[in-house]
Amino acid sequence: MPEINIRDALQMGHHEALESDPNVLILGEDIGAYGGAYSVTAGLLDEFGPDRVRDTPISEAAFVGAGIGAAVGGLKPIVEYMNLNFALLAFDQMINIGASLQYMSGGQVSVPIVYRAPTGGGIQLAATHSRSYENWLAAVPGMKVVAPSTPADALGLLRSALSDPNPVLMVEHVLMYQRKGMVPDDHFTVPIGKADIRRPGSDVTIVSYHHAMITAMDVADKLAARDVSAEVIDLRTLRPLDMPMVIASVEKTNRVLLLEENYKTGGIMGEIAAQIQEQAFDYLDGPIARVGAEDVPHPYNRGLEQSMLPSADKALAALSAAYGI
Amino acid sequence: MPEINIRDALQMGHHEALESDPNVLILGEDIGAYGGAYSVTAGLLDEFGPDRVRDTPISEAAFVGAGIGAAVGGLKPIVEYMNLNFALLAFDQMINIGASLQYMSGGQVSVPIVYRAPTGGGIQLAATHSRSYENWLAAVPGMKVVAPSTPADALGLLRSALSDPNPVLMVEHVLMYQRKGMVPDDHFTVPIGKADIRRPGSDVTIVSYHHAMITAMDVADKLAARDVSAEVIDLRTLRPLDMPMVIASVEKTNRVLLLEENYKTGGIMGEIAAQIQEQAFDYLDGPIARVGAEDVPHPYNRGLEQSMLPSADKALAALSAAYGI
Amino acid sequence: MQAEAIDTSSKTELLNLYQQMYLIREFEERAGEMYTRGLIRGFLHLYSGQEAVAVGAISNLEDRDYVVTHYRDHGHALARGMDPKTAMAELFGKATGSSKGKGGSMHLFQASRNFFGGHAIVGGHLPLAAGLALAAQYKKTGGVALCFLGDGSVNEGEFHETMNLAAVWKLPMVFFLENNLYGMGTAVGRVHARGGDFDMAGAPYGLDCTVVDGMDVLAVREATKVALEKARSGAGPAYIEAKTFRFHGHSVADPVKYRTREEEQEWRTKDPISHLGDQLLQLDLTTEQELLEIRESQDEVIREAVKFAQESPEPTDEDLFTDVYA
Amino acid sequence: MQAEAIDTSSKTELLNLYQQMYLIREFEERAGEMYTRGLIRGFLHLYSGQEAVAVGAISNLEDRDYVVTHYRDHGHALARGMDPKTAMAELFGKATGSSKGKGGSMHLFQASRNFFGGHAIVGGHLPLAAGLALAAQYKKTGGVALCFLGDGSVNEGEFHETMNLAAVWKLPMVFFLENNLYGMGTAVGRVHARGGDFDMAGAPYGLDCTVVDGMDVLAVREATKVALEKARSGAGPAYIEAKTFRFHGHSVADPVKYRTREEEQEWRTKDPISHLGDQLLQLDLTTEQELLEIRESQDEVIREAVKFAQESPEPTDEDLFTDVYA
Ligand SMILES: Cc1ncc(C[n+]2csc(CCOP(=O)(O)OP(=O)(O)O)c2C)c(N)n1
Ligand SMILES: Cc1ncc(C[n+]2csc(CCOP(=O)(O)OP(=O)(O)O)c2C)c(N)n1
Ligand SMILES: [Mg+2]
Ligand SMILES: [Mg+2]
Repeated sequence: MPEINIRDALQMGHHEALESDPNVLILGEDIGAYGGAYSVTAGLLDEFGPDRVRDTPISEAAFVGAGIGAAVGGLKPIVEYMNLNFALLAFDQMINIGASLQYMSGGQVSVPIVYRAPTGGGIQLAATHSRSYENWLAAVPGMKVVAPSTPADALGLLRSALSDPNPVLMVEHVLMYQRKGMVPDDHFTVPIGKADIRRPGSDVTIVSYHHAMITAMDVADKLAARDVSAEVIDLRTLRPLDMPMVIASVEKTNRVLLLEENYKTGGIMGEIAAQIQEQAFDYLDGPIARVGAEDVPHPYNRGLEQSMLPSADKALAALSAAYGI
Repeated sequence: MPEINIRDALQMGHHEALESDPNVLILGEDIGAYGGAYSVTAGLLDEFGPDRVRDTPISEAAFVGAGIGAAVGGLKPIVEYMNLNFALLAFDQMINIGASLQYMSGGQVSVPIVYRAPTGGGIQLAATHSRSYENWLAAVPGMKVVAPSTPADALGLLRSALSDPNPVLMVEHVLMYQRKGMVPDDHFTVPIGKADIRRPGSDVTIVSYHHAMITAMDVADKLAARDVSAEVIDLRTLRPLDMPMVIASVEKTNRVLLLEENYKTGGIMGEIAAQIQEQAFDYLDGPIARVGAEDVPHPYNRGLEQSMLPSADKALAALSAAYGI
Repeated sequence: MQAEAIDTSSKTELLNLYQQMYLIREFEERAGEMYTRGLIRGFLHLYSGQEAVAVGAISNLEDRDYVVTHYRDHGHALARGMDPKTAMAELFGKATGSSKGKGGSMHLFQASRNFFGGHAIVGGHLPLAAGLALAAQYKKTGGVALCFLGDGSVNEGEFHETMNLAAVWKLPMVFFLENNLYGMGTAVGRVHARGGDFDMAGAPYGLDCTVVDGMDVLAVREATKVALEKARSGAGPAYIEAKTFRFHGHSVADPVKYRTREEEQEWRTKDPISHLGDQLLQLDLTTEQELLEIRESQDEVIREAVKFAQESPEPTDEDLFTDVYA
Repeated sequence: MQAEAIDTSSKTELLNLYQQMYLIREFEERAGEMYTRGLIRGFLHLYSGQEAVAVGAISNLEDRDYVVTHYRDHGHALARGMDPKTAMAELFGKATGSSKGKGGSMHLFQASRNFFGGHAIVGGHLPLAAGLALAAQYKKTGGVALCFLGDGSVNEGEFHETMNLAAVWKLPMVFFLENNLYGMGTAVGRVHARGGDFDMAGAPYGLDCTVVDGMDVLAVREATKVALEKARSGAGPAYIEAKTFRFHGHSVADPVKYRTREEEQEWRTKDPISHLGDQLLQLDLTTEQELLEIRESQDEVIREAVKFAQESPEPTDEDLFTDVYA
């Protein structure tokens, strides 16, 4: 397969799912006639018809909950949010029903649903449209959360999500859809719960995911120019976390930089920092460096928004403060 | 004043607010005729009438949003959730409107609202009614979050919340309403953002808040019996965090136990652990010990629920694993 | 329903309705007792008084149909065929309970009977029911989702969103509103725009409201039958409101200060169980003796259920971590 | 409204409506241009075509009244008296913008004019408007909250919840539905239970719907006047639907593949600005020359607004951390 972008990989994953499993259907706002806010579902309505590719009213609680019900009833729904920020309106559905039925029913009722949601800042949509919430949903027992940063991971994780009997949320960064990469030809999958070493290294471990991976790789390049060898880990899955891979790397490098787009305060990297120091305290040469978004609502202005988001400069400053590198 | 309990302290705070400020009104489900699910507002309808003590339809988004609008319009609303778990239905209102107007309007629009919500596990209400979400809301810029564990703090923080020009959420643990304590006679307040040392000590710092404070004090007692002197800090405010007080203590004791009722994974203590190791890395004798709820939906069965919640035994085990004490 | 209008062709069926209602009543009353004895905890919402609704409505269902309801769910679970032992054991939080003690009173489930809860967030279960209806429609099973809701649910956004979605997609679904005149301590008229007249609640979705006497099991059965036929035929969702009354407080802990003893007494005179009994006697379809035997047999069933629940083992600590994921 | 029915007593007022609509149109068209030139970013939702709604409705308001709307908010902001300079500067993200560049196109605010947004979550602003109405009612200011919403908002739960709350509390509030026939790429009839007939949407709350031609500024003005009077009198909320059309795509980035060019052309013939101009000419209240002068004066206003926005300074990094808390 030639290089394709993440949007294409996801579109392909949807197409193949609709084709191979008659119980797969897609629900969401403007996913049909409009082709999806980010074109992931473009063309699918024409090919598979309105029973399987369903435009929904703007009513997140209802269509997300209906997706959950459809899953309980034996279908395999993919529910697309137009933006993860709108998922707030269906948190009750996702948490108290989707993620809880299995437990509350004592194992009788599974919810094999896939939620997908564009998310992230950087395109000046301001406070209501730009926040990251995947860290919250990754804190909910019963949920799985994946966050691919390459086309292959997007496709491979989507396949795994589709064959998972549990609710899986895939978050897709709005700035990543055009991102290209090689995708294997065979029917590969990427397991949920496995991180990936994107770049091996020995001096410092950089842990990141999603769009922040671009910054992470940039930081690694800049460090390399200073003869510092960074190992870059792409988490890919936020629940369950692949802590063994992170810990193994930290035990080797003794230094850590955690990089995310969630607010720094209360982001997922605080949790990972806590786990690293719990599990590898004696291996640490200094405090774990951590960079996230500044703790303010996303501003509309481009310069302000860029200053608010994590950056390679901030990451390098954090590393230098922590380890003098 | 004689010893009173937290419910009474809160009731008093509401009463005094209604009496002294004609712009104060209370909104919520069954707060009037029924007197409130946990009786905090009992008697207020009779005394202040239905204009000021307003029973709302069961529609969290509407009445929370209306509270926000009333605040914008110059009133000082107190909005009671019957349970913090129902706040999920109004997260969009709290986050995208309540906490964001100030910023999105460039400083033109303040939202001086107080939200209050009973929360917490331990009374066998199972998965849909028992979760802690204050950690999430404490991760939202524009919000303030307080969590008193004594009657004096409940009253003092409520007063501060009422005079704060920003949205303030007060979470009240369902198991704490009957908890008694001394309350000063004068018109004291407890500042938002200040933690409190409940018990001074020198060997280990225990950081907690809310109902987990009871466990924290219990742990301190048990440690004292072994000649280990624990300093116990009650955070009281979750946003903004009083990290200076925590760090000062850690620099003295060199050991830390963090104790909360949120899920351990993704709780607020992960963030605090990350900040402690950032700010006081060289002072730590070993990994920060952390105890939260187990990562499962709250089970109904009493024994299971107790096993799921944090406990003194778990805390002691975590301390012993981290520091051999 | 007037006695004359009753179809007497199946005496067994009619007695069966009586038996089921009585079973539920006895289950609830004994559960209430167990709560005051501390053997059941958390919140316990009793269905006593409303039996005609669950029994009348669910008696029409086929196996392929779905039932979804809110936290006042024991009646629906039992009417749908849940074993009282399993149900009672769940209330006791025992390992033998329908959810192994993990769900409790508010979260009963029996997947094998297409009974999908038991949901404790007001209004939150409506979309789930729509999704089950969607599954039935999509797979062409001919099944219908029967969704019970309280008057309080009507004011939540999901009511509106789900009615709209169900109407747009013509889902095979019946919205069954149990209007028991109070949402917790709040009389419906105080928090509903039309003073608690819910008949227009379906108007924006083109749904007429069939209002039925919720104390009359045969009337409920008849109305639900029509609604189910509509939904099953592909004509889209139907909407029924039953006026009913809960004899006890909102939950067992509720001192019920917000309504008068007179109002309660008046509704007690409409007791759905004795009402049906009287009708059957009037029609000479049964005898006092036969009814007594039915009641005694059900008393025994519940006694056994309580005994089963009491004697069943608690879940163990290992159970804490199972069933989080499939 | 037929020309004959027009109250011609105030020529100035009528010309003022023309001027305001034209100002908005010119603002929008130039903003669209600036977007394609990359000077405005994020999402930009133009109001062109719908001017009669904001202008007609808001022209009735008093200072003490509140306005709340969704993200297609430039028209409402300008009609409420926001300086086009401040508005344009906000779209450019400049420090001189109404929100200092922090809110952007979707989040315009002007507290001094009781204009409280500009909200980008569909349906999310309705409770806020109800709360402002509550404040007005509570303080007895005599003010009314005029809340605009799109046809898409109707399907969200907040619509239902807020209508109910407003009706129960008899809030002085007007729900003004701008039905422009599409919610993003979705024709209203495809996602609304009654095929996009919103007239029954207020029925559960006892609210009649006044349907008005949204391309006719005088009709809108008249209908809103009546609704405001009702709300102001203490009789509770009112509900108006205007049928209108957005001439451009949902946002500037939308290729508009979901509707036909014919439909667009047909609506263009109903352009609210030329419609009013024609009426005024027909009634001899103005001349082509006078209208041209008005348009040219407004062109100049917008040119200056663009210049002001372009020349204004960017916010500085310090501004990032201000205004999070009061
Ligand atoms: C979203 C939400 N808000 C509030 C509650 C608390 N609550 C539980 S039951 C109830 C009353 C519901 O009344 P109704 O729907 O009429 O049902 P009934 O109890 O009368 O059967 C309330 C307010 C809840 N469980 N969920
Ligand atoms: C809760 C929520 N869901 C989805 C969106 C994405 N979205 C923005 S505008 C829009 C269409 C709204 O249409 P309508 O209400 O008719 O307003 P119009 O754009 O036609 O003025 C959608 C789906 C959103 N902003 N908020
Ligand atoms: Mg009720
Ligand atoms: Mg529209």
